[in-house]
Amino acid sequence: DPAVVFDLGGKFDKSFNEAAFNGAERWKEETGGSYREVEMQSEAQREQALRRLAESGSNPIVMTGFAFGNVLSEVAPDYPDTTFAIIDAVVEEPNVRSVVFKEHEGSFLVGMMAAMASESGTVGFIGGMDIPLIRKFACGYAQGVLAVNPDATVIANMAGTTPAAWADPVKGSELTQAQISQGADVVYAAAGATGVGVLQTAADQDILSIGVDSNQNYLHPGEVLTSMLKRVDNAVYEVFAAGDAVETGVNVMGLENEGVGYALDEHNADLVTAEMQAAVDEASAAIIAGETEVHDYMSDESCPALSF
Amino acid sequence: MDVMPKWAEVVLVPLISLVLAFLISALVILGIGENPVNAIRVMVSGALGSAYGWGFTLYYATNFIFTGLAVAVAFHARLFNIGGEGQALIGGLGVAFVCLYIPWPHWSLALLGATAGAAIFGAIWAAIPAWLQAKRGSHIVITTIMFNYIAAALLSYMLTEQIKAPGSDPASAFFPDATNLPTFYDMFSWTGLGFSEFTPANVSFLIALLACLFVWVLIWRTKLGYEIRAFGHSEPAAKYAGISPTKIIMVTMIISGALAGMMAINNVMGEAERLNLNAAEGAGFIGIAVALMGRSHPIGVFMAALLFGFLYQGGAELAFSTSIPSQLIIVIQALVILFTGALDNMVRMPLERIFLTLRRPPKPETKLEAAE
Amino acid sequence: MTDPAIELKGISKSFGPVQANKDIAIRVMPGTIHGIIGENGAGKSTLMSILYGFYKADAGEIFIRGQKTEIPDSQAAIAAGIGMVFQHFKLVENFTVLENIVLGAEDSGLLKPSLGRARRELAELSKEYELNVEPDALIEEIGVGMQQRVEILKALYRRAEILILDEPTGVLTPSEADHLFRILENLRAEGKTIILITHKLREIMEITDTVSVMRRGEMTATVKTAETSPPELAELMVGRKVLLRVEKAPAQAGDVVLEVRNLSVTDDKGVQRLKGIDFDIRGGEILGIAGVAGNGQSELLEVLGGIRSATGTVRLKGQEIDLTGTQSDGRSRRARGIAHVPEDRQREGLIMDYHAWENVAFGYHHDSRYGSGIFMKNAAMKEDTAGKMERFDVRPPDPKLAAKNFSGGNQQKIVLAREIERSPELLLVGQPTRGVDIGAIEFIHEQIVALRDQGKAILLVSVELEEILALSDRIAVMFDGQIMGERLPEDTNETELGLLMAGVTDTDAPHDVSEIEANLAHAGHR
Amino acid sequence: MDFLTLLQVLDSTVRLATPLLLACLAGLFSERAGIFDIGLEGKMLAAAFLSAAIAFVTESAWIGLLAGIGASMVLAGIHGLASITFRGNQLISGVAINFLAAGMTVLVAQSWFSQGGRTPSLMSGGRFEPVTLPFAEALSGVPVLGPIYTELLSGHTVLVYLAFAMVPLTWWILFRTRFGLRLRAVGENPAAVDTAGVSVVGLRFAAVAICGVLCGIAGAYMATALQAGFVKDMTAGRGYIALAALIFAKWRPWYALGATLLFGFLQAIALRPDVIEAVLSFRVQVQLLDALPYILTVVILAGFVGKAVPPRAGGEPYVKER
Ligand SMILES: Nc1ncnc2c1ncn2[C@@H]1O[C@H](COP(=O)(O)OP(=O)(O)OP(=O)(O)O)[C@@H](O)[C@H]1O
Ligand SMILES: Nc1ncnc2c1ncn2[C@@H]1O[C@H](COP(=O)(O)OP(=O)(O)OP(=O)(O)O)[C@@H](O)[C@H]1O
Ligand SMILES: [Mg+2]
Ligand SMILES: [Mg+2]
Repeated sequence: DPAVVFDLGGKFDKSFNEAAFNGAERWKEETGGSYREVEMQSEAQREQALRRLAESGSNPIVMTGFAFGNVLSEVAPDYPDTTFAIIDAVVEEPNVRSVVFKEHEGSFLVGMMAAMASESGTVGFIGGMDIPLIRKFACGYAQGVLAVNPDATVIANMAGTTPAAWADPVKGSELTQAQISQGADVVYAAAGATGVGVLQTAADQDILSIGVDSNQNYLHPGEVLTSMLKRVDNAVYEVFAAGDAVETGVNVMGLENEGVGYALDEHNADLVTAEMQAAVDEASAAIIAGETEVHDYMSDESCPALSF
Repeated sequence: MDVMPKWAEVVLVPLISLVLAFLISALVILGIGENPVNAIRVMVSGALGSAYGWGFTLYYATNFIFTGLAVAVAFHARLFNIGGEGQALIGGLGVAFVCLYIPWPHWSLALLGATAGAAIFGAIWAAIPAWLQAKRGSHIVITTIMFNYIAAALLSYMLTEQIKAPGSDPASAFFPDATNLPTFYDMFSWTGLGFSEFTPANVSFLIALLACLFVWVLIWRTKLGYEIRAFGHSEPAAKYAGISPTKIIMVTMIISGALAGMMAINNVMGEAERLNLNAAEGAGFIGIAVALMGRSHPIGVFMAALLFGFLYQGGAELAFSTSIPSQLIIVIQALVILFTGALDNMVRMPLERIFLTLRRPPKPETKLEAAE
Repeated sequence: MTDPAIELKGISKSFGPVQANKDIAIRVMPGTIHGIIGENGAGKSTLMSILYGFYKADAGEIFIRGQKTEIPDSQAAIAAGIGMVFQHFKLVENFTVLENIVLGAEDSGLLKPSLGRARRELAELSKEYELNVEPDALIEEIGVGMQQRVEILKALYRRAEILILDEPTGVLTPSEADHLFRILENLRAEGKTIILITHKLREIMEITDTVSVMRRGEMTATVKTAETSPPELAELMVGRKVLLRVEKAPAQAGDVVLEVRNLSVTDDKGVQRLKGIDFDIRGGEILGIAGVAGNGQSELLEVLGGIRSATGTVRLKGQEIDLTGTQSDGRSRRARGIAHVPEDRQREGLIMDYHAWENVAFGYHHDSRYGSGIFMKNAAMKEDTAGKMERFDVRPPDPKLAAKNFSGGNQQKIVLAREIERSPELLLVGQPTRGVDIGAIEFIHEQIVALRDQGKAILLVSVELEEILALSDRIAVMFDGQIMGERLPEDTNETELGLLMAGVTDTDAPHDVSEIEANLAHAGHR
Repeated sequence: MDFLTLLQVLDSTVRLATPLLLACLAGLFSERAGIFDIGLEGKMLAAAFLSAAIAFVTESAWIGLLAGIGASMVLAGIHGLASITFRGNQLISGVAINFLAAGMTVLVAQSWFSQGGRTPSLMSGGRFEPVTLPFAEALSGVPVLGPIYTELLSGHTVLVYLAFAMVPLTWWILFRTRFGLRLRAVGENPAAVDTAGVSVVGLRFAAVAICGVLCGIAGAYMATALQAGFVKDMTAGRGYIALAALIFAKWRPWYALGATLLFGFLQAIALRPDVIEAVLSFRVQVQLLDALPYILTVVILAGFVGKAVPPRAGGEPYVKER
């Protein structure tokens, strides 16, 4: 049986881990198979969990989060017959599939939509913990905004610098209020449970918000402009579906293979104009074609569109 | 004078309390629709049933011994050090500096250096609130809480701006191999105890035991310990005896902070082998419970730390092999703390009555008669 | 024959393994003052606390005015017309007098009307019984004398007909004590019944009608005061003959040991507590300091004992003593040969949770005999304690017992053993026999005199004039941070000293109580 | 910092201070009666959860509020049982309650809603809506005072006004009523209360119950007014901050208002790096910004506030006989 290991946030974080969970569930529903799952409580359990699963015969084993990177590079060689898949990190071992996403590309698209939906010309970004990965989101977003409206202002805030920053929706709310008072009328939240507060306040204050990772449009129908999709669910689903035969090596999920994207459904159909959709799809095509280059913050830890 | 024999006080009361805590826990497990007997069995066999389980249980216990001793030492001076978490984080910083920037020839020397580094850094982090308490009268409970938050921010700054290794997460580089501590596997392979190569318990456990001994000697065998306890019992009396409150507050908190900081040799140096943001993982707070439950005595702290180590590892096993949410472990911890620490009189009072009636008839001795 | 105001039958009470009261019976007739005496720990306070509903008896019956009455709590006792003034006052320190009086006896949910009525009634009660109090003063800012009046008023405000006082005079000056007795006589004249616990036989003889003696939890005798004598009572109490006077030879004063010049102290609140004091003490001499509590005696002891810093000059055997710097703490004082028996043994002199053997080293724990290097030698401490306990007749002689489990007198003996046995050059003693029973008082006085006879200097501070007169070779009277005058014990009397203590120096002229009260009110915080 | 920015920061201050204020007053009642309570955090958390859960089920914020208060009271009852009836260690009991709430909320939420230890989002009926004070619209044009009234004072939920009204009410109860007199007395010297014929146990339980009610409101405010549902650990340490504010306030109601507003303000200003940079005219490291409220608390505490003397009988069980 396959197995999935969730990171400290837990499988119901409404975004990243939950997406992985959804992928696994989808696989289970469609195939009727069963899988094992483990949630992390502490750092020391990472290795423990991987080894336990490998020894008990689970295969393949998917883990969510870059924090597993170092542990996996130690564990993987000990279990050459087991295939591991890690999301958000690259581990160069023969039996590891590394899935990484081009979040900056997806963020670019929702940034464009934000700029088009904004009337004030000021849009906001609220990140969870201040780490390079989140800056990557912010940077792509800012590039998208500026691509549409070079005069636009992007206000970026991080909820904090410690893991607690992922779990304080009240802080998310207040940051949103602060951004609104600075003129923002669209905010993009990439902040775990803190983002729940962001979306809530945006809805309460009648401005638009943008969800992240999973499709969060349904949380406030008609008030969430879109969600930047990071198809962790697809990644997990694919690994599970491939079973023993899963391909190892680096698997980059970008626009071209629908690894990232934006969400369009009945909840935001009225918000996304045809014109908006057209512009975004065009940009998407250009990015896939390599005509438009979106800068990846993590490639050099710098951002041309936004200063942190 | 005591109503109950010592064994009843030391063994019976905690044991019955523990049983009560587990009974209520069983009800909770039933309440969420799971099988409590199975759950307890999984926890016990997973944490204590194999050398593998012990390898984790003792690893967690090591953390809690350090933070528990830290809180306990401060308690003897009636100082409530809630700052163990922050001191442990900063201790980790000390370990990281020592391991990263000094070329150590052998782990044993590195361990000495790292212990010193952790202790010094932790001590500094405790010394500031201590100084504020002694000189400015700032309540140590508030300042140590604040210093936990400040420590987290400082660590974040160090790990993102100063000693960050290339890569996505805010963490330091891995420490050089020469600083890697031997685990129980390395240490006890010749005994056939069968510790797994992959369990994190390591030589710092022995340091933790030494720390217990150190605290015991300090508190009950040295002049300083005598003064610390005297100050804790009565500040006016301490002044009368020529014991300087400033000195005691500072020294006690420095020792306390050093002990909390030393936790880092276990988790940072012994397990992760690098410094990351999660370095303390709440062990500082568990330390409060451990010290309170252990009645601030090193042996009690050791036992309580083992109990919490068991709960941590048993809980992990529970998460591996059942679908019980991991929060159940927090609930069990809460009930254990509640029953053994706060509701202990609920058990003690009836027991005392029983012992009193048991001993009345044969031996109607009173203090007054003993006075003759 | 009238029913007794109170009748207790077969009262027993245990605290865990300790039986504090054993099958006690007592009858108290209405309109009388009934004394209860007994050694420390005899069970007096426990018995009265049971009557007041503070403790619940294990067995026994209570009859009030002939009626069997259940007293499960203090509420019931109050309802039965009983009031009690505890040995350690039960007042809320940072409340006003008025608030303390209405606490628990308010008329309604709102405070204002209650306080208004209490203020009016207080004025009447004060007048009626000469119980002056300042309704709006905070308890922590008034003296013990007034605190005690507040406690009495609390009882009267609750319409108490039966008033219990537990060691009320332990902390009072003679004039305050006289005043209290006048009040008690007034109350008796009003028909109220009073139970008085005391260690002082003089008081029993002076004011009570009947007296009961307790020993080791049992009631050993009840006699008419008129038909007994102090020596008889003392013997009933202690179980042996007690010397009621201090026997001491004339002083053989030697060289000056302590020289104090222009000593001044200002406390944290900026109040000047000592205003330039000068005096000397010679070897082989006891200098007694008399004074109303709060007039600077405590500060004087603290300065000399190294607990408080001060300005001025103090020399011990000609060598100056550091009053402010790094050498100004208890440890350096002890190293110089100054021993200190503090006024409050439970708060300062002992660590109540420490075993006796740990307390015996308290303050001297750096001595080489108790430790080496950074370590303490517990075995040596225990051995030393066993010896000291034997020599000072500490009961029970168990070094492992915690200090809090000894009675007041025995606690004091532990402190004295620690401080005296080292033969200090100078012994500072504050309130050596406060709350201590007569058997122990006799012993403690003997020890102090014996030290004097070894040629050591002794500074004795006590609010008990009787004690000052009995022990001192010279007497200095303090008032408001100054020394009002020095007298020789054989040339003075309690009246003269009492006036000096109130700041009156023309002791021959007539003075009334209000003048004295006004004077005292101005001194320090009183 | 311009006027409107200031208003926004102050507005945020009010919202952030409200749960702190309620929890602080809760602690005030308990600690004034001599029962130390580091379990404020846990009680708030439990209340946040149950209020959100019940508000979701009933679609009534008010019923949710009652449920939240109930949850908090149950924990308060446990604290009372441990520290009053069984004379246990109050600190341990508080720690245990925090753990218990952290675990139970998620456990129950998970087995109830299966949404990963949170409650579903509340729709409008389940939430407390902002109240617009009378004439808010009309007065908004008045210079200075107008915006202060419309932006800052008006437009909060009823629980905010309740919290602020609790300050004078607490003062009045403590210092003007019989209950308050007895409550303060029992925290200073329980023996005095006992010998005055009043039940120490009863008073202390009453105080602990009031503490439960106020923590309940604080938790419900977070889950059903500020937010629209419960998220695991959503109180995020505010109970500890409230405790710090209580000590800071020296256990007095008006000071508690000042202290919590100050803490709220420090948190609010830390959310505005733009303002701080504008005022200081240089960039502040984010981590420093994060830690700013805590650093300033320490500085203020050390610099301006003298020794805080807790109620004298605080933290010690009342033991008559052993
Ligand atoms: N609250 C208590 N808990 C346990 N034991 C107590 C308590 N109070 C008194 N005792 C015990 O009961 C005995 C009687 O004490 P009690 O206070 O009645 O004596 P007393 O005659 O008032 O003494 P004293 O003259 O010193 O005031 C003491 O020896 C003590 O051991
Ligand atoms: N709560 C208690 N637990 C145990 N013993 C107690 C308790 N309260 C009092 N005692 C003991 O009861 C005896 C008498 O107590 P009490 O309070 O009357 O003090 P005391 O001996 O009169 O001292 P002092 O006169 O200095 O106050 C002492 O042995 C004291 O240690
Ligand atoms: Mg007594
Ligand atoms: Mg006494």
